[in-house]
Amino acid sequence: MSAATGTAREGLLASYEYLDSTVDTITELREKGFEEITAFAPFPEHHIEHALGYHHSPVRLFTLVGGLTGAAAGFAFTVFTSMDWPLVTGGKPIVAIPAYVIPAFEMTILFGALATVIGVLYNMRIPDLKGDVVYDPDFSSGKFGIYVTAPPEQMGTVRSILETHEPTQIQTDPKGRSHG
Amino acid sequence: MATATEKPRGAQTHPDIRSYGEVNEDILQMLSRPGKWWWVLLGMSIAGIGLLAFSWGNQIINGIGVSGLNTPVGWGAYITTFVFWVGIAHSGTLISAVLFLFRARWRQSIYRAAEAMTVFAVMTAGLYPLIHLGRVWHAYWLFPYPNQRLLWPNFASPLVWDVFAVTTYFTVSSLFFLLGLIPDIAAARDQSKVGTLRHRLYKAISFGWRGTDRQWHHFGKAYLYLAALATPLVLSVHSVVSWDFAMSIVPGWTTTIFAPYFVAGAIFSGIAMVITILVPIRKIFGLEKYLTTKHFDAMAKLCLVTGLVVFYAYLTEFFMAWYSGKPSERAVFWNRAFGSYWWATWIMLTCNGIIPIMLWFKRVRYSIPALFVITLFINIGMWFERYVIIVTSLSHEYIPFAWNVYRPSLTEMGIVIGTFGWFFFWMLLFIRLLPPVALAEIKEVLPPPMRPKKKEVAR
Amino acid sequence: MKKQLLIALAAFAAVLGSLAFVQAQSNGGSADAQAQTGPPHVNPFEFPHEPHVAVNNIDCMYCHFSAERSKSAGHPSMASCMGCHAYVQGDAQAADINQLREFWDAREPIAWERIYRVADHVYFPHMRHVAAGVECADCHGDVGYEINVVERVQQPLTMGWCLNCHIEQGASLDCTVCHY
Amino acid sequence: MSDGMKRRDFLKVLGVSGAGAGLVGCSTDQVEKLMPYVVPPEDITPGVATWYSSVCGECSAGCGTWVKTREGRAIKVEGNPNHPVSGGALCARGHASLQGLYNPDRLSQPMRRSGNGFEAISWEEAESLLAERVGGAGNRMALVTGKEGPTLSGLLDGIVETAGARRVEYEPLSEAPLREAARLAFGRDVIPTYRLDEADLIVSFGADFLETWLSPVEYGRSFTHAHAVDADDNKGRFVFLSPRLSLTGQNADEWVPLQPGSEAVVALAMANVLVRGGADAGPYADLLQAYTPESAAQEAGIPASTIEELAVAFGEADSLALGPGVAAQGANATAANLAVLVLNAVAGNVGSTLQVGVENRAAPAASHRDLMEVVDAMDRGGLEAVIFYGANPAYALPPGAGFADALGSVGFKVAVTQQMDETAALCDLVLPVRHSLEDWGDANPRPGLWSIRQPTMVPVPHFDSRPVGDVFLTLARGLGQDVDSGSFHEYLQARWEERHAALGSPGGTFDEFWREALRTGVVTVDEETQAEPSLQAPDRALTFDRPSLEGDGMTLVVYPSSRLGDGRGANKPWLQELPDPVTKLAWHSWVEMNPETVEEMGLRRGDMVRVRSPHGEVEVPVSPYPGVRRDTVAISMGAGHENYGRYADGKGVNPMSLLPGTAEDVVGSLNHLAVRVQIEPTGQWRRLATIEGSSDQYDRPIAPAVQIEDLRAGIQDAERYPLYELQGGGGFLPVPVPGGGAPEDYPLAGAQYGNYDPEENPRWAMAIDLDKCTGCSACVVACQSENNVASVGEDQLMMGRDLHWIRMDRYFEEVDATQPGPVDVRFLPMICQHCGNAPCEPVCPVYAAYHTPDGLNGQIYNRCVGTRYCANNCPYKIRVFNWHRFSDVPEPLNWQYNPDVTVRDEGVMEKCSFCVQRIRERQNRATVEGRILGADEVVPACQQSCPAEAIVFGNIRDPESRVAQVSQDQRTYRIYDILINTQPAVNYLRKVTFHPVTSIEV
Repeated sequence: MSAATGTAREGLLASYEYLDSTVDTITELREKGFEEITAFAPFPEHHIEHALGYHHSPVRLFTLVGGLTGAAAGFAFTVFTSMDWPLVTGGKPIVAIPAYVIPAFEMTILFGALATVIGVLYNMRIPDLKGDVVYDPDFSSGKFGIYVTAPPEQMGTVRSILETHEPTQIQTDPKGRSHG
Repeated sequence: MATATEKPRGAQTHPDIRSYGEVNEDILQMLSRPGKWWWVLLGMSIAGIGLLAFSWGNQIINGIGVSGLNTPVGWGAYITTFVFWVGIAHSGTLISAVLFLFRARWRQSIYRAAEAMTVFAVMTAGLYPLIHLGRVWHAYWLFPYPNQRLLWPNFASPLVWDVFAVTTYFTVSSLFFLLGLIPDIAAARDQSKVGTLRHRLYKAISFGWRGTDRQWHHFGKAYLYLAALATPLVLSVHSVVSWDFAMSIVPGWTTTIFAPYFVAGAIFSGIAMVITILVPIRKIFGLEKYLTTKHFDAMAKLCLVTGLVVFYAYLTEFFMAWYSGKPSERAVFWNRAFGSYWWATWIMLTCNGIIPIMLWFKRVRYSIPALFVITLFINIGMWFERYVIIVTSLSHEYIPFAWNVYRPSLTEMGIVIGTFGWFFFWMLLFIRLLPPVALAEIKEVLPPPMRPKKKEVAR
Repeated sequence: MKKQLLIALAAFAAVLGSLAFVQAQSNGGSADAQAQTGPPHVNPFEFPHEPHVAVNNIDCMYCHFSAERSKSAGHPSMASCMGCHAYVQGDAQAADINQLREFWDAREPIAWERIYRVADHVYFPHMRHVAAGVECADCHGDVGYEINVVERVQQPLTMGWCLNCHIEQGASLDCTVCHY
Repeated sequence: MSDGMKRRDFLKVLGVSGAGAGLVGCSTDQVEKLMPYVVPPEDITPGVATWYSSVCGECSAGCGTWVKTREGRAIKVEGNPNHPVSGGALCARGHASLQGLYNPDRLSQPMRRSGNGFEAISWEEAESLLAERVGGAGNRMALVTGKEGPTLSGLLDGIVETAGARRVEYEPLSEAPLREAARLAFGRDVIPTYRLDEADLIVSFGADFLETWLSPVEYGRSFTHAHAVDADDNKGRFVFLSPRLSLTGQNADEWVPLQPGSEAVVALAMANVLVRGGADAGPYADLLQAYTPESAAQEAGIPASTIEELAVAFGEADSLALGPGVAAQGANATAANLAVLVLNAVAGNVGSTLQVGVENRAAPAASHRDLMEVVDAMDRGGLEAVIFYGANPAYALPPGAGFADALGSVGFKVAVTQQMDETAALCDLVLPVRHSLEDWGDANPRPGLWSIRQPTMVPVPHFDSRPVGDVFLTLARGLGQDVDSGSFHEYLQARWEERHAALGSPGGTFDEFWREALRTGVVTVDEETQAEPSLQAPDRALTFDRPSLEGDGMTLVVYPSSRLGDGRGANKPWLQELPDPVTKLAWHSWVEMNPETVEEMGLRRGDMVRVRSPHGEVEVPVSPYPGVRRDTVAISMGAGHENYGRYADGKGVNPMSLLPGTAEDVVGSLNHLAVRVQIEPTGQWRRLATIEGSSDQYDRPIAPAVQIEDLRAGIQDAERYPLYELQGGGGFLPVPVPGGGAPEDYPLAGAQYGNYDPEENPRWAMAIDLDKCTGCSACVVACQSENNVASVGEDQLMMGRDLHWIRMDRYFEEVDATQPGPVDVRFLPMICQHCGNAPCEPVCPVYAAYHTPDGLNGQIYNRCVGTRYCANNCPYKIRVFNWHRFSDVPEPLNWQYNPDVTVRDEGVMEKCSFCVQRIRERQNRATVEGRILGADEVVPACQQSCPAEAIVFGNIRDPESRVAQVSQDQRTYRIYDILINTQPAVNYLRKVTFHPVTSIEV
């Protein structure tokens, strides 16, 4: 999503009260070619996601690989351990596959879930405990926000677009870092 | 975009909430200074933990013989309470995962508390496999770890399945719970005073969440996948627990209906426990806006459905025992109904079969006090259900000469009561430290704030 | 996308690695299998094996006579000692031999520190091992040549240690061979 | 063999310190000491058991034993197979003699009275005190002893002879009436020889010959030979006539529940029927005229036809009548014994099944009346000193006898004893003596049969005891008697040297003879046999009629306990905890009442009632028992000690306190049948210490039986437990399994998994013949002894936590106390079935329960974490759990532990192992000796001990093995085999009955 030219960028953070204002702002910014946009919302809002053009999340790949690893490991582990020292119990075969389905199933779920969590944290770029990014605490309460970075020469355009939609507040970020 | 005539989103579920900010205000005020009663309850819970520690310590020092268990009845109150807590643990994941997948509208307000209950109930249940061991100091042998003896656990044993199922369930439900909490902890962070202990705590465990589009996008997907994983898990865990019994050859245990029957029972007891816990929370914290009678109605309906499944299973068991003509099977069920443990059986049938019938009536479902009382009975009845299944079957098996009865000892009662203290200890800490109602998800079902019409005209 | 796939593969590799570790551990013996260093020696004097075994070529079974016909290898009686030492006056350790005679005259047994002991729930029949051709030195070290005063050598007397030999020699791996 | 030196050497025993250790842990921080022998005993190899032959001293039967010692400790007592009495078997009390040896309540030093208590003194002081006070008493002295071995008896008689005093040889369970009856009937002062094995019809008038009567182990064996079904499907009949069905009675085919005390008239009436049929009654013909079946029937409360039919059968068959037993001993005891002997004589049994041809020279045991004369003398102040050894009158006599008061007027009372008892507690001087397993002695159980008892170990060092013979030798010397020997050991040898010479030096020189006698444990001497006598007229008048009883209410039957005997076994936890074979209760007393009476009185099982006789009262719980008449109640002897040690005191009640203490008319034995009692509810209830859940098998195929006609017709294949298999085209067909448990059946269909290496490994299996098993429970204690099975105590037993590896299940199929008829009690020794398809194994999370390659169901204690899932899933409920650390027993009880079996710690499951330590021992031995292990070479403790020879063990895969052959029997079945497909390795052989049995699909 990067159309950046040059290295020096500045950023602007606008807070909005209304969802439709936010969506309209994003749409307008993208129409004008500004792609370095980060939107803030107090809850997952798919209008915003649509406006930003999201499709799939790679987290599902983590889930799949984790789950398959768990299944394979579950069967491999149970089979390996029972063959390591063969002891008969209750007239069952040494390698009692039907019984091992259950541990293998549980390991499928466990590995899948762990991989999903690792995947989502990685994709969300958290933990991120740097406290010095521009942010408005009201985002977690009820406000929406848009953060745009652009080369300094385009900042005027950006600011005017943001102001068109009646932000409650605009903060300037001279460093223009990405929110990840 | 909404029009004036269109009913706003969420109006059906939470008609009284006016704005997003109000949600944060209402919920996060619960995390402020606790009242006197909270401290009293916390004290009682800690006393319960003390009782647990004392009773368990006594058992470890003097041997498992301080329980009332004996030769035919090798499992009693401990495994009963284990199954009870595992059952309780099922509603949380059910509400958060299964209802999430089914897009049930009424889950948002209750799922956080239910999930917390799940995690703490598994923590409580997880104590019991340890408590019931004759040599708890060797409990680690149940886990597969490399050792110089070259020994592994027996993966064909339902108890090892249990170890896997319960630890997996605990891990996954904790992850699910903690992941869902991240945005709400961030909200708590944003509202707490900078520099306070709470702020630093929330800052640390919110992992730097800011609610960006990217975070919400992956979060939503991950949540969906976790829910998809948790759904079969929740069914498997109580199935595995039921197989602790069903895999055996004990008459009264070895039946194929156990897995679905136990899962239904788990949901039944779990929902009942959610209601039992939410009723006082709602009252104390004034959460009527969030936990509306509609929510309780929905839960009561679920309770009714699962209760009917469970009751049907009870009757099926008796019918099958009669129809099979197997003497040992018939004797167990005759003994259940009319033998040494008739009282336990009739408590079970009354509490789980008869009393929930009242939930057919809308007036009952909409009456919070009535629900509270009924669910209390269901909780009691579900404990006795497990007691009946475990104890009556073991006491009356194949060899009549070896029949015997079992009575729980004081130590067992101490441990059972003590684990309630343990559970409520965590519950109480939870409602004071973490947002007990999901902030973000409530907002999802509220009507989003739109520009006033005049502005639109002006534009 | 590729990066996520790599991570998932790494997770799978970690699982396989841990299985390999398990296998390695089971053959090697882990930390709890190390020989314990016992408490300080408390014997009235140290029995020197070297002059008996290496110098005078006395067979092990001469003193530990029951090793080939009993579970217990036995411990020589005072009378066995005096059978020779009534006449043999060692030069190097005359003081010790005098001490031995004092005990004998007082009809007191010498309380030797016990070096080798398997747990109470383990039954180790010496006779089977002697009959199978296991040399004393295989377990007890080269007593008399490299070891003068007996000490715990080479082996931790743990189950894994027993098993390694049983696996190598193709001896029974049934639990009730040793535990009953 | 000088004692002094060797004793010290023995003490320095290798590895004693390890005896009590268990599963507690592996690592220790203490330095463990290795104690070498100073001089090694030549017959001991460390780690290898040494066996000594001995004689059991627990009752007067005189069973020859082998005592197993390890590193100088006696650890197990087994029957001596060479011995004609024990025949290799032993009863529960015999096994428990070890707990007498190692009893923690044995006295540790001599004691002298000091105020109300005792003070310890040295042996020197004690002996000088003894010599001074007893010597000073002169002929104003009495010696009260039990029935002792012949040589010790001779020494004791010598002492009283020197002093001109009196000796009473007192046994509470007196044989005097039988002996006197034999004298009256045949002119021979003998205990007759009963050849049960020769009889086809055994009629017992209440003689409990499988429990306490004369020689239970010997009779147990010969009863089996007579009664168990043989290869030709023949089986002897056994009829029991008694108001109460004892364990012996439970083995009967028919029960005639007659009025207490009417045994004599019924026996005479039977003889009358035979005489009417032409039999010769000699001088009794006139007497018999008066006893018609009709009058006897009236007296006994049974139909006359029963008497007549039984008499006819008795006349026709090779029959034998025994009895009456101690429990039926009333005022007509001698007459009743005489009546039974007359019946035998009239039926022509004398010389065949009943032999009186051998004169028994041993003096008769004195009776109650003799002892009462001593008590009277004490009371009158006629005695200066009295010595007690082997007798405990303060406990055994009814309080009405006034023993304690009378003893108070004796100047000096001495108790020579191993442990404190009620009598010793009243004495002035208490001298601790050796246990029979530590002491020299001999026994002469019957004419021509002698055994010499040697010490099997050095005296247990915890107790400063002396040989009892030495104590009396010292006394004899003190009294001025000229005794040649310094110790009793020498004295014994000297007497035997004389006897050896008198017999004409059998077996070479005396030294050779002596060594051989000690080695084999048996000395047989040809006694001169006289012709079997015919009946002679009694030389005194006798009353045969039912004795009149004091008081009113229910008739009280006081019977000797098969566990505790007359009370001597009461301080042994094995015996206290052994469930009574009849009621399955342990540790406490109970009163047996007919269930209908119980119901009528509005009582429940466990209700405490006050049993009140004119002479006393006791409070006991009610145990409803269908095997007792409705007008009768029964209480067991042996319990209710007050001063007998930690395991005995306060456990149960002593029914003697209900008896008047009256003596029988002829020989003066104590009347056990003397009172009627009132039963008064107290309103209290107690939980009974029992292992019994239900005595009804609810038509389940657990202990099925077959009527003998059906057996002869052949049990059909369909009833012989086929396995069914799903067919490819649908439906089920039986799997072809020719014999139940035949070697070629293994692995059974459906069990193709779970076999490691079917060709090479043995498949250990057992066969238990339920037609032979008498339920005596000797195996239960033998197993405890062999396998270190702990006792749990009364409280734990009440909770249902017994640890026995063998549970002697007992089901009442047919017991009717209202009329004569068939009786059917099924005994089932329930042990681990070592299932091929064991439900316990797969549920164990840690492989502590698993299947061994040789077919055992292994239980690895040190791996067990105690989930108890295996026990839950065991359909036979034979897995037992260590709820506490029961193995922690007081010193030196732990010396008994078998070093070859792990002592189990708390929290561990255990169960029958098929004596795997014996299997491994034999395998080790065979391998070292370079040979193949024999199929029948391994004998587990239960099989070894079984007097009925009901148990066979071996490798069932070997067609030559006995177990394989026995298992071919058509009576074979396996419990619940096809119902739950467990494939057990224990094959039971059905009991065979004479009456029709309900057929249960097995």
